[in-house]
Amino acid sequence: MTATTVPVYTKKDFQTDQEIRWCPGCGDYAILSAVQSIFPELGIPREKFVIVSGIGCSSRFPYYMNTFGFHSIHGRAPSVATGIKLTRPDLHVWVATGDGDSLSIGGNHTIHMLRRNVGIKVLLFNNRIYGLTKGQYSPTSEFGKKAKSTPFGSLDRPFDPLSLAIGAGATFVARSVDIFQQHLKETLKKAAAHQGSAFIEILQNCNIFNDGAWENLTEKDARSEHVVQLQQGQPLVFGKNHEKGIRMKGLDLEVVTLGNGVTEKDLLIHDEQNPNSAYAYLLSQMELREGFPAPIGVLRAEQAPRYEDLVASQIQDVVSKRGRGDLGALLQAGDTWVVK
Amino acid sequence: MTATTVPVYTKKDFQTDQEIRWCPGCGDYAILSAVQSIFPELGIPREKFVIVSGIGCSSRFPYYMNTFGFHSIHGRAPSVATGIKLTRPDLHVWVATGDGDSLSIGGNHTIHMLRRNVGIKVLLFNNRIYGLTKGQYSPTSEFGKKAKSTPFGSLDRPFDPLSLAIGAGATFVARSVDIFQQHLKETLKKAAAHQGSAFIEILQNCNIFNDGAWENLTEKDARSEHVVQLQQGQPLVFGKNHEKGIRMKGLDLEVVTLGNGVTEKDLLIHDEQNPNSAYAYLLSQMELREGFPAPIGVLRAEQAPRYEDLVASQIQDVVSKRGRGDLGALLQAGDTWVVK
Amino acid sequence: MVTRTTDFRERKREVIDKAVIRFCGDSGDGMQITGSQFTNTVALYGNDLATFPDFPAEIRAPAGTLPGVSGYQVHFASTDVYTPGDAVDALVAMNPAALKVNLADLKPNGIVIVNVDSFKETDLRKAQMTSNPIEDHSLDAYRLFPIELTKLTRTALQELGLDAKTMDRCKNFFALGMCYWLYNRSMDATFRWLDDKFQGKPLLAEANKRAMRAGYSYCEATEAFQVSYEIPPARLAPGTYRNISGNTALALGFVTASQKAGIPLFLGSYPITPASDILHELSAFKNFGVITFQAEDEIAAVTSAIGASYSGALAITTTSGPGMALKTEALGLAAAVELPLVVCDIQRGGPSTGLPTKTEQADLLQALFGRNSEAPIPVLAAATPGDCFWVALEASRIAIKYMLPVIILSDGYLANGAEPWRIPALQDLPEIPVHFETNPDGFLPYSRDPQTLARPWAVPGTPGLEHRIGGLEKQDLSGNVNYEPLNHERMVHLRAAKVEAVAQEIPDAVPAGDPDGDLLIVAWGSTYGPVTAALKAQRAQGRRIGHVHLRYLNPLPKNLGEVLKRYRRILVPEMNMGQLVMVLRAKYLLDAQGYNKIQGRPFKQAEIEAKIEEMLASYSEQSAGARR
Amino acid sequence: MVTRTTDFRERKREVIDKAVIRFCGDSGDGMQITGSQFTNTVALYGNDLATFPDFPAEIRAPAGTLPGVSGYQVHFASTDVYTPGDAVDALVAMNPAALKVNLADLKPNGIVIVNVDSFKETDLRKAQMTSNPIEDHSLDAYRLFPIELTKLTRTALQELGLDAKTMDRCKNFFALGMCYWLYNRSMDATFRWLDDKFQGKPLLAEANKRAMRAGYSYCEATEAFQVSYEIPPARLAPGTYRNISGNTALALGFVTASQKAGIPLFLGSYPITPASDILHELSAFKNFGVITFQAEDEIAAVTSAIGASYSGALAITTTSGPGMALKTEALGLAAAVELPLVVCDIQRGGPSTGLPTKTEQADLLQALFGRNSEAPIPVLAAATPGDCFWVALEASRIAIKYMLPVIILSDGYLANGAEPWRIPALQDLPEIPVHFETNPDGFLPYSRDPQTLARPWAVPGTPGLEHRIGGLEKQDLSGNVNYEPLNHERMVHLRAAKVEAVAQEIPDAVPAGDPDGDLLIVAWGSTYGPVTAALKAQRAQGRRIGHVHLRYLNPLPKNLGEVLKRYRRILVPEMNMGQLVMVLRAKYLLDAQGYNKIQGRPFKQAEIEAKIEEMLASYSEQSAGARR
Ligand SMILES: Cc1ncc(C[n+]2csc(CCOP(=O)(O)OP(=O)(O)O)c2C)c(N)n1
Ligand SMILES: Cc1ncc(C[n+]2csc(CCOP(=O)(O)OP(=O)(O)O)c2C)c(N)n1
Ligand code: SF4
Ligand code: SF4
Ligand SMILES: [Mg+2]
Ligand SMILES: [Mg+2]
Repeated sequence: MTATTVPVYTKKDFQTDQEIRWCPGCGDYAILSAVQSIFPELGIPREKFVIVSGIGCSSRFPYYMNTFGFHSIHGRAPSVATGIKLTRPDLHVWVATGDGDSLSIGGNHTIHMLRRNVGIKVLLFNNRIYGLTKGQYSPTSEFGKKAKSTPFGSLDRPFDPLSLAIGAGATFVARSVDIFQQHLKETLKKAAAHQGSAFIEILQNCNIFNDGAWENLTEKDARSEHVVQLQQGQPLVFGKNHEKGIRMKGLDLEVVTLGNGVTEKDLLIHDEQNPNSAYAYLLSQMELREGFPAPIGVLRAEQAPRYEDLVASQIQDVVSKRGRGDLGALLQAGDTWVVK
Repeated sequence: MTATTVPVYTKKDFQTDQEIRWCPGCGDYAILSAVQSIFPELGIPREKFVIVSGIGCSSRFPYYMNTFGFHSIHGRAPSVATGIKLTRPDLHVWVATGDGDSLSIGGNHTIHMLRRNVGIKVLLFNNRIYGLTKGQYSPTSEFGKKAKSTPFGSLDRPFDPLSLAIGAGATFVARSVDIFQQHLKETLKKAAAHQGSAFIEILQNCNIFNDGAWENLTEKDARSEHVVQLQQGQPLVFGKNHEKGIRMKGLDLEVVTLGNGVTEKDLLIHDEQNPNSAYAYLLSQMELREGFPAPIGVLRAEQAPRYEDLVASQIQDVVSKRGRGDLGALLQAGDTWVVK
Repeated sequence: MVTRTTDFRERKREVIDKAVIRFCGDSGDGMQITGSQFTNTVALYGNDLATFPDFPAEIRAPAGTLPGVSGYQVHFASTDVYTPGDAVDALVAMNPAALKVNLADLKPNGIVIVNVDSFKETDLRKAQMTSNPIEDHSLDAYRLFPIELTKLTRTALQELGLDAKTMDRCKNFFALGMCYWLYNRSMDATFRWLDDKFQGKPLLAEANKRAMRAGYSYCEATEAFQVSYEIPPARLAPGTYRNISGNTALALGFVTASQKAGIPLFLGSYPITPASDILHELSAFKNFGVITFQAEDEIAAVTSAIGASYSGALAITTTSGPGMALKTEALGLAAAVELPLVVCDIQRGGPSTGLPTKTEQADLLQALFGRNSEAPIPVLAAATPGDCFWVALEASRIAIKYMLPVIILSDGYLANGAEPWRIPALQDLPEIPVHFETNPDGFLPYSRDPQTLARPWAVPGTPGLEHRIGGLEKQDLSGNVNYEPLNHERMVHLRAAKVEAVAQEIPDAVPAGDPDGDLLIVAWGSTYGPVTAALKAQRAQGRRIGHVHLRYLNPLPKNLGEVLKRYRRILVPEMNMGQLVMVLRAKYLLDAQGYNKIQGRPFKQAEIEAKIEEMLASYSEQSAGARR
Repeated sequence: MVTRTTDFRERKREVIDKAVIRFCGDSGDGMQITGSQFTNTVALYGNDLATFPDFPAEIRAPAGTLPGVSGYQVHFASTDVYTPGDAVDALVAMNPAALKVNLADLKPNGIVIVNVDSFKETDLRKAQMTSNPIEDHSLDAYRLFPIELTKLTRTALQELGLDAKTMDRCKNFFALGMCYWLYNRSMDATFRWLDDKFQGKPLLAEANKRAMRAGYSYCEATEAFQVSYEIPPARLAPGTYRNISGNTALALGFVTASQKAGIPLFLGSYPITPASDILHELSAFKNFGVITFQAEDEIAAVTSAIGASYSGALAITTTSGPGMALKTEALGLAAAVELPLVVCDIQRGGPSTGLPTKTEQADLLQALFGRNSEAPIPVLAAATPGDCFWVALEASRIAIKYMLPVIILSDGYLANGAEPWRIPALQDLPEIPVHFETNPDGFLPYSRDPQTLARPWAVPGTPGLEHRIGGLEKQDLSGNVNYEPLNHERMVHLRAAKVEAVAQEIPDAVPAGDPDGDLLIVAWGSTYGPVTAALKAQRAQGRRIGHVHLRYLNPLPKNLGEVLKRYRRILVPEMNMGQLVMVLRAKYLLDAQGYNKIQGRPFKQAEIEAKIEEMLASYSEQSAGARR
């Protein structure tokens, strides 16, 4: 793709004339804005983008993107997207989905897409609630959640979406936050650059049914204490004054305070390309434990062939070995006889 | 449950009069035999067992167990079993399923059952093939598999069932092999003793459509080199003469030869109760790498409340707080008026 | 029937027999709450009533836009009420979009109250209006009351120290207060509700109360209205009443069924509009031992329910069309293993995701035939919100007695619509006997009760009854897997005969209206209201017509064919493209005619009446033609 | 028609016009291979034929048991063949279980070849037999040939140094050799097949060849049979022929459609009996650019196909009943977004998992109505294995031309059954024009072709055509989300009208047999064979009957109603409880009668004939009664 053939786009080129039907204050706006901001920078002709979604507030995303868009049915966006990719590997297919859409009804398609490494970018809007159906708990809601269908508190242990994706064999796993615009855009660009399936959990606020679900991580004061930003080749440092770090302790991790002989050199250096996915898994589990921060950024970025490329080249292989199929010969194949 | 009330059973008590419809030589026989052997030892009245299955060769299992049995539909055994458990937490519910049944069509129910920690024992017969439909590749088939639907080789990267289960939040994850009868029986007994969801991958040979899929691990000669048996509190040792071990290297593992200053003390000591699931994950990924053995035994056994118990006690809680529901009062609830 | 009196304030007070009021505004304006409060108040007063809430699929569509309009219509009367009303006597429109969307339904000379504060330039633009209807005389045909709702509300709440946004949120209660004045209603019930709702937030309760009182007083003081209305209580059958929506009635019906059966209720469900409220309601009834399981999808929902049923629970699953489509494979399993199960399909507009918040009746054929192979299942439909209670009970009873899955069809209109419901006395509720097999002697999992053809319910945990069931074809009696040709045929016939056996208990179809005549209307589900109203009106004009409303759609009442033959014509109005009519034509070979409306809205009484007249006219023409 | 001649070996050689042979044995005995080799050979010789493979659902049921019996029946003739034959002339039974299960179908005095070596005590016990039929005279009514198949095969292979198990695996080829002798057929084609099949394993090829030759020679030498048979070639239409099964024909049909349309073929599928072979076949055609995607379930299969169709592929999905049930929600989506898609449902016995390897026609109503709300879809059915090719082409053409999903119904019998198929010349294949929209000027995703009502196919990647589609109701023309009542009604009608528009191209129904008369048989799908055979036989007896075989089940041929009225009675035989008959009765208000067989097996010709006679008799009785 040469830069000269691609028009110069602005954010506006990716906006549609449709009224946006999200609640005022919804975190979805910020995600939409981030996507509309980075698409012009990718050097891809607009008509090559396809946004596929399931059903949910988040799944209305395609209507607001001036690209090709397919608002499919609940939970099935990964499969629709896989069909698109297998037919047209040249298209840039992004899936917009919610925690219910992709992890509840669509959980199976999500993990299968990830293991196959289909070249799809998945934006998982995680608001820990079913927004569109007005506030039932979701597979990412915290244990004990009081919601529409659980007036006495939910009893399900939530999924950790990052751990689940890693366990399923995802090659690219990242996380960002709706209101961390700069971080979100950078993360999206990294996802766009990744060859295979890119799974991006975006922590999103649903101010109507689950307001403040991520407050702990997003509030100005709490942020630096509760979030560690992963950067390739950099040590894991966090805290208001970058005074804390994470280092290995046996098989495990521990939080340490820098100083008193502890320096950045002692800390874990982030390597998103670590060939062993157990490393990314370890990071994904970190925040579940007292005192540890939640990681944001790219946990894992493994190079692996894209499914659609493998499919296409298998076809090319066979064609080059056997020649393009000849319909006449195909119909006549096997034992035949002639009746005069 | 007092031992005196439970009859003394023998293996025969768990056999049915139904002709077994598996191919001669199928690994399923060994699994059946192991289950029939250990059930009498569990001290559970026979009528309290329910075996639930989906569809597949493996899913015919219930017909051969003289317990309650439900051969449901493809992929849905975990959900049927969840309904049983929620209604009757006192029952002992085992799911018999195949790699296709539980990881392909039923993948979502499997991971949701695991995250909820429903007290179900899952016997996953992993033969890396669809047996009943005559030999298509499955989600656990190796990349490049030539099978009925992939004459030129499959292009899907397989799931690692153990990693997937761990990533989904499973509290008990184990693996055994059809022909390792003693090991299998012990593993099954451990699963039976576990409080919540127990996920047991059983490597099984389909001698008709995927003969020798596990040869590498099961052949007498290869076994000791390619398999490491996990034992609680014991170092990870393997090799024909127990001469090899596994130890930590930074965040990662390495295989070492004992001797020359390297002793068992340097090795990783297995702890299935490690609170951090990243440990079990690390083990589950081991065999994917050159030179590492495949772990068998219990990778993880975490104590956590069972879903059905939580559900039952939430009901009891509400009842004890509000009193047993009064139907008359319920119907009359809210604003009412009387017409004379 | 209008009687004029004069009130003590020297303003006219007309006694009328019915009124239709509609509250409409932005999704954020609280119209659903306003409407349901008004409903509650008129219900408590003793009017008969029907409601029609109508809201967008979005949680909050962009404020002020046409798709964001939410409405709630109440028809209340001193006489019997069957529909929410074809046209509106009084319209409360909180913004231009609401006015635009709803004005067409206002009667000539009807009352229209608008919030002038939201008719600014920008508001009009959002509603795609070029001129201000308050000023451009386009509302001259109505009695227009332009009120500064926002400003007046703020003034009323001045002292409470609230921010402007919070104050503005109370303006619907100002409007509600006005309407209470207009229809001479007490605000007490709403006061109570506010106290309850804002238990932890007394300031908000107070703000809304003040706004409502201010609205009431405004009318009292300003003489905004020269007339107010009184609608005396209706003469309903004696008893204790409450107001009930279809979804609440279903939830109560199932709890009741579980209590009468003496077995726990299990609901496996996945949220979907407009069925979710049943899940919400039942999840609150933990003290009745109700187990609610929010599953990961509809398939897990129905299969968990099958597992629960197998284990001895009254198992149900609730959904709407798209979810119903996902459950069909499992319903085949339920039919094959012959376990009781109740499936509620709260129909909505389709196909596919369609119109999630709109009503439709287009899942009948899916309910009857939407499974692989021959897997017949009884299908019942509720006629009114309150009827949902009885249908839930009856479906549960049939499922348990005959050991089979039963489908209940309701729809978005019944689900959210409300009506006064006479609360049954406990002793008037039907018994639901349950027999769990316990005797191992000669136990055969597929032996059958000679009358019902039900197989035994042999739940796990019962000593000596260990047995296996599954979705493969099974040998008669033993239940063992069996592929023999004649056994298969026998089992297919047995399963069908079992469903047919339900007909032995179905009450005969007894037409409302004339027992024979020129026209029979055959209908089902939520068309009950408009058809009943139309029948009454048309018979009052001397037409000889009857109405059979089918609660049982499979099997059909035994005498239905005979009833159909007593009329010259048969009309089948449905909110679909003609589904029941197809079944009737096939079964009885009669030229029943469909009348189909697929607009996401219920029929109007007038539409049914017009259709009746058209059919009778074409009939007379034809007969006349024949005579010529 | 039997002509007696004498062969050069001085044994009788009868020239007959047809024969039915059935190979049966244990699932492990290779009966499917034996049968298909025999089929291939008689086909190459030029006989017309039909086959009926019948095998257990288990991969290998326990050896020697009744459920483990596998059979393969071939009917071959010098005249037209329509069915695999009601009864069997020659039965090859490899063990007692096979004999027990199949004997009932053997004609009196028919040939029965049994492997005496497998009639030992234990074998008999496994087959639940108490005495040995070879000795107890229970076979006296037949021409019994007890052969030591195992021993003779071992002897023949002695020198090859194989183990006993491997030798025993060749005994089916010994039996095959015998049958080739019996019917005077050349072994050449099977020799070629063996060479090909055992390419890397020449020893195994040799072993099977020797076994077959030995069987042939055994007959030649031992004078086991006193007579052999010759069945001259059939007079088929001129052309090049091959033998084809329904699933292969579907696969070839879709590749052909893709080539004629000039767009890639995409198959999204999840394995299920009896549909899996389509996936297997198509996955081998990579050099035709075919993309086969084995999805994680049926829902992913159909939705991936929808994605592929959206992107410009000829997208198909293949399944059987239970999988079809899972696809219904997505089919609603396909109908709503109006994209081409072909769905093949290879029906099997149900309900639920049912009888996976047996045939049935009970998914018609599911295909027609098994979706939420109004989502009409054209439905086509194939009549014979070879017809599957043409139906695949036609369904693809319609899907693309009208931009909608199309369902193809086949069944287990067609899928596995085989018949000679005249290979079409390339120039005789229909064109399938494809137009991808490329012009952005005035582009509207839901504008329509005035004739077909198709919307434009605007695939992603096309500059200037960026647009959004989805499952919510959409505004006419623009495709934007729209919930307006009248727009919804309009869209429901447009989608229905588009399906109806297909009728403009459907050929008129032209009855086979008499163009009017006493009885019309209306049938669809795989009943074609027995109905055609029965019609011929009954007309030969002077009865005035016709037969309309419906390829298009939705919409129906325009003239069908008129055709139906030309006959006094209408009979609709179906392998279900009466599904098409319901549709016909509803639509045409005629008293069409169903004749239903639900045994997991096709109708026999005799069954249809008996039913015809019964209906005509009851008719004459009634008319007689009327005269009295
Ligand atoms: C088959 C089906 N089942 C259920 C629904 C109802 N439904 C629509 S969106 C949704 C959940 C949405 O949650 P999420 O994916 O988290 O999206 P959000 O609205 O929170 O962005 C559900 C249950 C549906 N549309 N289709
Ligand atoms: C809904 C549905 N789809 C597909 C099938 C066909 N089917 C039956 S078993 C099976 C796969 C079995 O594989 P696995 O679970 O690995 O079991 P195995 O036979 O190998 O033990 C499939 C695809 C079915 N019965 N139902
Ligand atoms: S309901 Fe929540 S997620 Fe949905 S649009 Fe509103 S704020 Fe956003
Ligand atoms: S096909 Fe394979 S898995 Fe199935 S019974 Fe035979 S050997 Fe076992
Ligand atoms: Mg969400
Ligand atoms: Mg398998």
